[in-house]
Formats: sequence, structure tokens, C-alpha cells
Amino acid sequence: MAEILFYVLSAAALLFGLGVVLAKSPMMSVLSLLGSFFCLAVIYLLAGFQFLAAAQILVYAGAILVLFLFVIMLLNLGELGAIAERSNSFLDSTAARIGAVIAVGMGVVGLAAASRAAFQPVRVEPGKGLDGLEAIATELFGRYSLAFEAASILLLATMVAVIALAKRQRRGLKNGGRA
Amino acid sequence: MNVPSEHLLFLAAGLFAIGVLGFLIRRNVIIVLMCIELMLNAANLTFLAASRQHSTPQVANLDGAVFSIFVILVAACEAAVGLALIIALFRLKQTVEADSLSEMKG
Amino acid sequence: MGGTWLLWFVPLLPLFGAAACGLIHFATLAARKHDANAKGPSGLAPVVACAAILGSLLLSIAAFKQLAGLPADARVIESAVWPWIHVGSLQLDISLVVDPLSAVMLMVVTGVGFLIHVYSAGYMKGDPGYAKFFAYLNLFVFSMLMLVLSSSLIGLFVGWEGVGLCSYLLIGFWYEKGWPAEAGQKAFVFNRVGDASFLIGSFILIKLFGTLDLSDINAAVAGVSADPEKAWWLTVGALCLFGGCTGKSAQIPLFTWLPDAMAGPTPVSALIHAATMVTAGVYLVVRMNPVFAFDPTVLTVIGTIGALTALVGGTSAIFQRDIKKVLAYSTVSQLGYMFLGLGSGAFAAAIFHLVTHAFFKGLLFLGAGSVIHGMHDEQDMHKMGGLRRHMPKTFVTFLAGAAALSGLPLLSGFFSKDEILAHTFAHGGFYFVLWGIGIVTAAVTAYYTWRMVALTFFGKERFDHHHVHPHESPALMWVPLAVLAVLSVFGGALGLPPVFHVVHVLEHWLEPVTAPGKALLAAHGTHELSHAMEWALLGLGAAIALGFAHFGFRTYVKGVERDESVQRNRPALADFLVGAWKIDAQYYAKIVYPSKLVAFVTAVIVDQFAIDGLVNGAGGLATATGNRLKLLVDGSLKSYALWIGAGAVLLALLWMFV
Amino acid sequence: MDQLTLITFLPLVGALLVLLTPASQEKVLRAIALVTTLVVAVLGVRLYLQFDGASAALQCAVDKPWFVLPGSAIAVRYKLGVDGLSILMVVLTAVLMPTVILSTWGHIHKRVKEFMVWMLVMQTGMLGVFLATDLVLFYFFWEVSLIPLYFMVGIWGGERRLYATIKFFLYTLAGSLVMLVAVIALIYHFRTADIETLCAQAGSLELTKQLWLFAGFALAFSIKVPLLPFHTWLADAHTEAPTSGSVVLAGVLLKMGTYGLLRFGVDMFPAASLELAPLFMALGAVGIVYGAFLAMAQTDVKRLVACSSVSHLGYVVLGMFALTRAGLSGSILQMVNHGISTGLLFLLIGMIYERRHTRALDQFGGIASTMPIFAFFLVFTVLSSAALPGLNGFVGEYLILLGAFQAKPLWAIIGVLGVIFGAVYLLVATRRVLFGPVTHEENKHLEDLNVREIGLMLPMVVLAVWIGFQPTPFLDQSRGSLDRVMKKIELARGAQSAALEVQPLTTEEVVR
Repeated sequence: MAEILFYVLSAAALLFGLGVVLAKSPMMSVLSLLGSFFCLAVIYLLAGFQFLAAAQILVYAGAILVLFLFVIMLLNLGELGAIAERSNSFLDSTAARIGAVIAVGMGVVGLAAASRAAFQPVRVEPGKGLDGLEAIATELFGRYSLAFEAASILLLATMVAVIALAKRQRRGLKNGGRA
Repeated sequence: MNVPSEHLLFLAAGLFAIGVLGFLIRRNVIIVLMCIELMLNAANLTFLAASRQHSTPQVANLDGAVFSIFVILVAACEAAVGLALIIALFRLKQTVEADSLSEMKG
Repeated sequence: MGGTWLLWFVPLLPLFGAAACGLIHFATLAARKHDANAKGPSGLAPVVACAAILGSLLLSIAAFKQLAGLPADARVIESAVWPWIHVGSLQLDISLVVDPLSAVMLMVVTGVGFLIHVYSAGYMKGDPGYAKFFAYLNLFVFSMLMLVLSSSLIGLFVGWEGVGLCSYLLIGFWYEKGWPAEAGQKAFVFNRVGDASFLIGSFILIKLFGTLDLSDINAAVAGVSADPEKAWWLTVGALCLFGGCTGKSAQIPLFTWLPDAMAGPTPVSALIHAATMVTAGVYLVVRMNPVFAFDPTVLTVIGTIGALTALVGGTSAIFQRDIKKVLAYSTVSQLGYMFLGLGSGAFAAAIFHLVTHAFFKGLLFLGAGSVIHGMHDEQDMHKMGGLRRHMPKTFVTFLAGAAALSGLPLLSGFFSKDEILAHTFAHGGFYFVLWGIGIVTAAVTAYYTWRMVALTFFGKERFDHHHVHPHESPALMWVPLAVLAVLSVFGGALGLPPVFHVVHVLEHWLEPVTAPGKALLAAHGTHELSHAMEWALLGLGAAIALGFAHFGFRTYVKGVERDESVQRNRPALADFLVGAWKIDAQYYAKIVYPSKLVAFVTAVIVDQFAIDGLVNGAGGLATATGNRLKLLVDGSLKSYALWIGAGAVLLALLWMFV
Repeated sequence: MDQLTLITFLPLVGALLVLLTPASQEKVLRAIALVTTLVVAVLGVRLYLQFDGASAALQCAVDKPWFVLPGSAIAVRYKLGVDGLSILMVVLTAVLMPTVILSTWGHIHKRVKEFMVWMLVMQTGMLGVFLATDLVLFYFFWEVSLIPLYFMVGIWGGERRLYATIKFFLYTLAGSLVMLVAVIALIYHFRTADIETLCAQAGSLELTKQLWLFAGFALAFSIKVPLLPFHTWLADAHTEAPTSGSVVLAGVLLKMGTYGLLRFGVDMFPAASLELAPLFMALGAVGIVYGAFLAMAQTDVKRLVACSSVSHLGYVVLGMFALTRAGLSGSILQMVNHGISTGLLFLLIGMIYERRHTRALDQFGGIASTMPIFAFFLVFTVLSSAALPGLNGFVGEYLILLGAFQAKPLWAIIGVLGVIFGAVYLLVATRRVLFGPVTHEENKHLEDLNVREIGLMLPMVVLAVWIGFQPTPFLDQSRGSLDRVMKKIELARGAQSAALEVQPLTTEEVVR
């Protein structure tokens, strides 16, 4: 039963992915992205990674997508056609076509690589959680403690950068009020 | 669920391809950013597939999981910075067209 | 004369003389810097120079006397050895040796040299480079003495090139006029071509004998006949050495520099291009007669080239207008005779002709010099005539010289030239042809000699009187002329033909030197002449000389009509002969011009374009690729993304399949 | 402080002194430079007198630890020593420099301080190259001596100086990089950087490896020599260099190439050099004739002399790769002779350039009548470089051509052609400069050489005449080393003939 659910969800995830790419207005893209995140979250759950499923929902769907929404709202890009693509299909310019070809190539390569890899059967029984909280914690604060601290610095740097970038420069300030 | 790992990897590859497709085709920078998020998710999926593959009922190999946590973190930072840039760009050029930015010509 | 160090003074005296005159010259230059026409000490130069030559003349006479005292087979005086180049097993030293041959040459060089020094003291008076001239003249005598006296080929080569250098300096003495410098350069280059072949000859000798000492080589030649490969190398070596001689003694391939060498002052032509330097080739062949006599073909080659040169030289002198050019071509022709003599194995006869030629040709050149001096540097015979009344002393001595040159009977020229012709005739076979050429050249010689005498001293005066006042030369100039005249007339006594039943002085004197060569030649059959045949040849020679002398004199005593008529109706022949059979023009067209072209091609096309092109090309290539790559960075995000994507796919594929 | 370190680094001390004095005091700067080079010259002559020509060993050797190559136990030592092959060049470098410094009075007037510093640094570099007996130290000095000339030509040169100096620098550098590869290979294969042991052991390598290593070294040195295909940089470098730069470049720097070929080619890889001898003799011989033709077609007198250097060094290579006793000693002597005669030629051209500020041949004519002393010196130098017997050029050339004849008669005959063409282009140049009527107005009142100019040429003239008349003491200095090298070549020749059993070489051809 779980397998069927997995296949359905993966199909949904792919469809939502396409939705993100092909949607006319950014709003539609954001929503389809949200959909794909949910499907993936459930797949993680099926694979036995409860913590990650939760993280996926909380961080990705909750934080990052909201951020996107804010930006779209802030710059009022939401209406259909406000910044509609000039031409209806995206594959007009040669660059786009090459891009498509490369994307397809990437996909094929991925599939070929995956199929070639000879995996033994998975030994994990379904239903039993792989990443219990306490197991993840021991890992995170044990072997990966250095990476964890580095991550914190990364976050700090990002915050500073974002503020510096997006702060509105009031005209007439000390350095000549550049735009 | 005892789905063979290949299928998980197929899904990841598909998602990744779509992400690249969007990344290369779309002219709207925000969509490009979203596609990057998509690609990162595909990477996450691969990590988890690997972690799942190498775990045994007694000992769970969680390296993949920890990695995907960090991937999520990086994705978050990347998205934040990307959006900040977009705002600055929008204020400068009133557009989010990718092609309009070509001042750095060689 | 002890022999050790004293012998060294024979060449060193002129060297010191040259150095002294050099200093005097620079002193006069310094003096002249203050006031333009200051004489400075240059008056001293001729005295120093003549004293130096006189010193070495006296030493030579002493050496000659001491040599004569020694028993016939041990007539050698050795000098101390100067160690020059010692490399591994190779020992090249310079030491002087006086033996009968070099004694004769010594007398000629210092004797005639001294007379010419005295003559040029008068001839060059008033010339700004007075002291420099004597410095060069002394340097020349030093080099010539080194050439004549040295006992090894390497020492001889030092003199050989030294002489070439001095002739370059002296021919180009009046370099302000421009063309003498070109003539000097031409002479030096021709000599250098000969020297190159000489060098190769010396390498072959070292390869065969391991040494360059002449006496050792002459002794070792006999041992070579056993090994055919060595014999072949010896023949090639002999021909290379002869190549050197043709360069120095102006034989067929390399003779066109001699007529141009007349650009130098006349005493130079007399000393260098008549008496001494040009005879160096003959001296070398006689000095190394076993090497040349080893293979008969070498002698035949020498004989043929000699005969042909005689013919070309003689015929080219017929229509020359410049008195010095006539004498120059005549020298070429007489040198041809000497080599013809060598070719037929008559080494003593060749030396005999060399000595007599030094006398009468030196005399003729100095006579011409005094004519030119009197006519204020006018050398064109068509503008002379009837000078016998103005210059009686020069006229008489010139007559003696001309008589000897044309081979009038009982004079030195007659005996020496006919001895060579007799030996050639005696050789038989192919040498009959050479003898024929010799006879024809004898006739031509008589013709052009008396044409010259007639045009210069007889007929009406073709110069305009108020500009030119011909006057007799001062005593300083005609005394040497007189001495040389006496020697030219009575020089024949040195080598009277056997038919006179009197000993051939020179042949007997040179016996020890020419013996090894004669022995090798005897192996290929001896040639004797019956008395009757000798008388016949003497008579024939006398008849030809007298006949053509009279014919030449008669046609030109009235004036230059004969020349003009030939010029009018047979211009091609006249031009052909005056241009020495157009050989020089051929050289310019076939060698000089193409070499300039090749130089241009190598310098501009091959070097600049090809090799340098490659080097600059490499630089250019780098900048070109740099520019093209620059275009990739066009600023658009999309193209960057594409490149990233493409790269990723490529890497993946690579990873997959490699 | 031992002798060799003193002689090598004294110029550097001089350079420091020059650096310390303020640039305004030009007189003091020049004096310091002159005094330093004079002291070095005296040391050089003392070294020459002490040197015992008969012994083949390295004399007054210095051997101090320097550093250990990382990752391996190979100790690179600070080793200096002089033997028969390098003694003449060391002394020439030491003796030539005072003349060069003295000549800068005439033509170096701007930035004198830097010029003197570069000149002294270069002298250290050059002396180091000839004295180093450790491969790494040799390579270090090889590069050090390259840089000063880059600045000298680049700053004080003529119009196209930038092009010329960059081309010269890159060309030589490319060569030395290839050499670096060979150096590294050699050091890591034999686990030592000492040249003496390498010379002994390198023969043991099998032939193909020897050939590759030899090729590596030979390429760098052929560029420096310059051998035929690599010579185009020389003409540009000389034309644009200041006079004193040209004198040093021609006098010493080119000889580093030939010295290298001798030390690292013939001495270190006798088998390989035997194998490649015909090729190098061919390049040398053709180089002679090619250089001569090149010189014939030049209109710039300095470029003409540069092309003549190509021809002269063709002789050196021809003699060296004849691999006979005469050829080798001739080529060593010819290195010194070329330094003297071409050095003098460049000095003279510099003097006429200081007066007329032009080097075009057709601007001259009839200078002999206005400058007789200059004419005397020019004719003397031309004769010395056209190998007139009695002067230095002849001894070297005769030995080289003799040696070449004993090895390969064909190339010797082509070399002899060089004697003719050499005389031609030199005499033509002299005639166009000195003789003929005075055509140009300026040539009428040129003032003749002053005492300084005559003084700086005298030592070289005296040396030229001395080598011409008495070459044996100079030849004997390299007797011991050359016997050692000849023994190695005989060994290699024996091995080679053993290898090609089919046609054994007749030993008779090689004069002992």
C-alpha cells in the first residue's frame, strides 16, 4: 500500500515541479512549489525520516516559501501578465532551446547513472523510524559539531548581507545617496 | 515501504532535470530562484536515498540525513540572499528580467 | 752566422722599421693637428725604412756568402724555433731556414725591395701619408721575408696572409679617391679565396704527415706511394695548395684582382705586383716540389693553367690604353710562363724566370712610374708620345727593360723564357700544345711591349703642352732604374742554356732543393733535347721576338691610328681583349651579384620573415586566442548558466563513460 | 673568505656600495664601479696565474652546505670550483668588465646609478655561472645573470628596445625552463646535484635517456649561443642595447651557452654528444655561412656585427662538436678571442655612435681621413676578427677548422668558406665606414678618439696581439681538463664502434 502511495506522490511531485517552471504568473509557481514540497515531505516520511519530513515542512514550506511570497507581494509581481513573459512560449530564443536540451540531457544522465548503480535490496523494515530525534542529535552534536557551528556563522553572515542589500538607502545620506 | 533505491533516485533525477529546465529557460529571476530550490530538494532526496540504502535495522546510517539538514540550511541562506538581490535589483531597474543585467560585459 | 738569433733579424729589422715609421706617422698627425701643413718628422720615415731594408739586405748577403761556403749537400742554416701552437700531439712552431732556394728569394726580395724603397723616397715625396706608406712597405717586406724564410707551412701562411694584408693596405693607400679602396678590398678577398684553399691543403698535410714542417714533409712524400688512399689525399692536398698559389700569384681562376691593383702607387705595383708577392706561388711550388711532383697529373694541371694564364694575360695587354694596365697583364702572362715551367718539371728554369722577371718588370714599372711622375699622374698612353726627348735616362732604362721582357736575344728575358719553352717542348705529348701556346704568347708579348715603347716615347706628342711639362725624374728615382737596367741586361748570365757549354749557375745552385722533385719526376721518364733541337728552338725564339717586336714598334711609332681603326671596325674584339676576356665581368655577374641577392634573401626573407616570423608568430598566437576567449564573457546571466549546464553534462558524461 | 666566493660576490658588494651613494654624485658612482671591477680583475689575473693547467681536477673548490631538497635526502651544496674548461672565461669576464665600465662614461648619462648596479649584479651572475659546480647553484646564477640585461636593454636601449628585450628575455627563459626539467630529472635520478659526480656517473645512463637529457640542456644552451635556428633574438638585442650592454652580451653572455654545451654536453654526456655531433657540426658550419650572408645584407652597422657574432660562434660550436683535441682547445680559445674582437668592435661602434648618433652604414664614409686613430683601431679589430695570422682570431679558427677537418672534412670545408665570406662582409663594412671620399658634411669635422677611449681599448688590443703571437700559455690552461674529456670521448667512441660492429671507425683519423 505504501509503495503505491510513493509512486502517486512522486508523480505529483514531478507535476508540481513542472507547474513551477511552466506557470504564467509567479503566484501559480509558488503554489505549485509548495505542492511539490508537501509531496516530498510525505515521501521522506515513507522512507522513514520523520525529522527530515518535519524539517522539510517547517523550513522549506514554512520559511523559504513565505519569503518568496513576501517578495512577490512586495514587488506586486503577482498579477497575471503584469510582467507577463513577452512571448507566450518560453522556447523562442535559441538559448532557451539549448537550455532545454541541456536539462533533458541532465535528466537522462541522472536516470542512466541511477539505473547503472547496483544497489542491494534495502534492509530497513517500513514503519520503524530511521532518524529518531535522539539519534540525529547525537550525530549532529557529535561528529558534525564543527559543521553545525560553521552553519550558524553562515546564517549570521547571510542575515547581515541581506539587511545590507535590501535596506532602503534614504537619499541624501552621507555617501551621496546612491540608489 | 520497500521501494528500491533506484526509484527514489529516478524521482530525484526527474526533479533535478525540471529544476535545470526552469533555471535555464525562465527569464524571471524569481522563478529561477525557485527552480534552484527545486534542484536542492532533488539533492536532498538523493542524500536520503543513500542514507536509507546504507542503513541496517540495528545501525541507522544518518550521514545522509545530517547532510540534507545542512542542504536545507544552505538553501535557506541562498534564497534569502537571492531575494535581497532581487529587491535591490528591482529598486534599480524596475524589472526582474534576467537579460537586462549585462553591465559586467567582458 | 751562428744562425740562432741573428737570422731572425732579417725579417725583424723591417718589422721594427715599420713600427718606427708608424710612430712617425702618428707623430706627424699630431703635429698636423696644430697647423695644417706641418711636415712633422715624416721626412725621417724614408731614411728609417731604407736603413731597415739595407740592414736585412746586408744580413742576407752575409747569409748567402756563409751558405756558399758550406758543402753542397749541407747548405742549410737553421734559426732558433719560436714555439707557436702546441695542442695535444700537434706541435706548430715557426723557425727560419736559409737554403739555396730561400737565399735566392732573399736576394730578390731585399735587393729589389731596397731599390724600390729608394725610388719611392723620391716618388712619394709630398704625399700626406708619406710615413704611413713606408710603414706599410716595411711591413710588406717583413711578411714577404717571413714567407720566404719560414721552415714550416704555418709560418709560411703567416707571411702569406701578411703579404695579402699589406697589398690590401697599399693598393687602398689613396682611399680618399674611393675606387682604390674597392680595388684593395677585391685583392684581399681574392687572396682570401686562395688562402681558404691553402688552409684545406695544410689540413690535408697534417692529416697525412702529422706535422707542417716542410723538410719533414718533403722527406716523407716518398713513403706515401705505398698507400693508394694516402696518395689520393696527397694529390688533393697538392691541388688545394696550388689553389692557394693561383690566388696569390694571379693565375687563371683568381687573377682579375691584379689589373685593378694598379690603383695603388706605382712603387707598390713594382714591389708587390711584379717582383715579390706574386712570385710567392712559384716559390711555394718549388719549395714543396716533391709534394707537387708526386703525381704527374698535378704538374699537368699546373702547366695548363700556367699556359692559359699566359695566353689570356698576353692577349689582354694588346689594346690597353693605361700603361700600368699593360704591365699588369704582362705580369699575369709572365707568371703564367713560370707556372708553365713548373708544370714541365723545370723548377730551376721557373726560378730563373722569376728572378729575371723581378728585374725587368720591376724596372718597367718604376720606369712607368717615373713617366707618370713626369706627366703629373697621366697614365693614358694615348695622351703621351715623344717623351724620349724629355726623359732620356728613363727612356734608356725603359728600353732595356722592354728588350728583356720581349725576349730579344742575349738579354735575360730571352734566356729564361726560352729555357722554359725548351723544357716544355722536351716534355712532349700534351705539352706540345702548351709549348704552342707559349710561342704564341711570346709573340704577343713582344708585340705589346714595343707598342707600349712606341706609344710612350716615340711619335708626336699627344699631350697639351701648357698644362703638362714632362721632366726627367730626380736622381733618387733614376739611379735604381739604372741598376735594374744593368741587372735586366746581364741577368741572363745566371742561367745560360747547356748548348753554350757553360754551367747553368742557378740550376746548379738550386740542385739540393729541387733534387727530390726531379727524382720523383725521373720515375715517370726523363726528357732530353738534342743539341740541334736546342739551337733550333733558340733560333725560333729569337726570330719571333725580333719579328713581332719590329711589327709592334712599326705600327705604333706613328701614333694611335691602329688602335682607333681596330676600335672602329672590330669593337667587339677590342672590348673583349681589353676586358681580359670578360672574365671579371663574368665573376661579377655569376658570383658577386648572386651573392648579394642570396645575402638579401637570407637576411630579409629567410631570417626576418621565416624564423623571426615564427618567433613573433608564437607571441601573436597567444594574443589572438586571448582576444577570442574574451568574447565569451558577455555579461548575460543566461549564457553563463548555459555554460554551467553544458559543463555539468559534459563532466557527468565523462564520468560515466571514462 | 676563500678566493672564489670573494671574486664572485665582490661585485655584489660593489653594487651595494653604489646603492648607498646618492644618485646625484655621478662621479663617485662611476668611480666605485670602476674600482670594484678593477679589484675583481686583479683577483681574476691572480687566479689565472695560480691555476695549474696540467691538472684536470677542480681547483680552489669551495664546498658548504646550502639546503636539502624537500621530500628527498638530496643535499644541494654551495659548491664553487674552477677547472680547465672555465678558467679562461672566468678571467675574461673579470678582465673585460673594467673596460666595459670605463666605456659607460661616454654613453650612459641618465640614471647612472641603476646602470652601475645592474652591471655589477650581472658580473656576479656571470662569474657564478662559470664557477658553480653544483647544478642548482649553476641554474640559480644562470637566471640571475639574465635579469640585469633585461633592464639594461629595456631602459637604456634604442627605439625598439621593449620589443627586443622582451623577446630576448622570453626566448632565453623558455630555453632555461626546458633545462630546468633536465636538471630536475638528473638530480632526482642520481640523488646528487654535484656536477663533478654527475659528470662521472651520467655516462652510465643508457643512450636514449642520455639523449633526452642532453637535448634538454642543449636546447637552452643553443638558444643562448645562439645556434642557427634560434638566433633571431641576437640581432634585435644587440641593435637596441647600449654599447656597454652589447659588449658584455657579446663578450661573455653568449659564451655561457658554449660553456654550457661544453660542460653539460660534451663532458657530461659524451655518448649522446658523439651521437649528435654531426648535427651540431652541421648547424655550426651552416651557421657560419648563414651568419656571414646575414651580415652582408645589413645596413645597420651594429646589426652587422651582431650577425657576425652568429657566424663566429658557429665556429666555436663546429670546433667543439668535432670532438677532437684540436677542435676542443680551439673552441675554448675562440670563446675568448670572440669576446675580445667583438667587444672591441662594439666599443668602436659605440664611439662613432656617440659622435654621429646614427648606426646606418650609408651615413658614414671617408672617416679614415678625419679620424685616423679610430681608423687604425677599426682596421686592427676587423683583421683580428677576420682571423689574420699573427692576431688572436687566427689561432682559434685554425685549430677549430683543423679539428673539424679531422672529424668531418665536409663541414670543415664549409667552415673554411666562412673564412672567405667573413673577410668579405667585414671588409665591405670597413670600406663603407672608413674609406672613400667624405660625402656627409658632419663627417668632415669629427674629433678623433680621446685618451679615455684609447685607454679602455688598449688592454684588449694587447691581449689580442699576445694571444696571436703566443697562444700556448692560454691553450695549456685547459690541457688537463681536455685530456680528461678526450679520454671520455674515446671511451664513448669505443663503445659506439663496439655497438655498430658493422663499420668500425678507423682510429687513425683521430689525431691523439
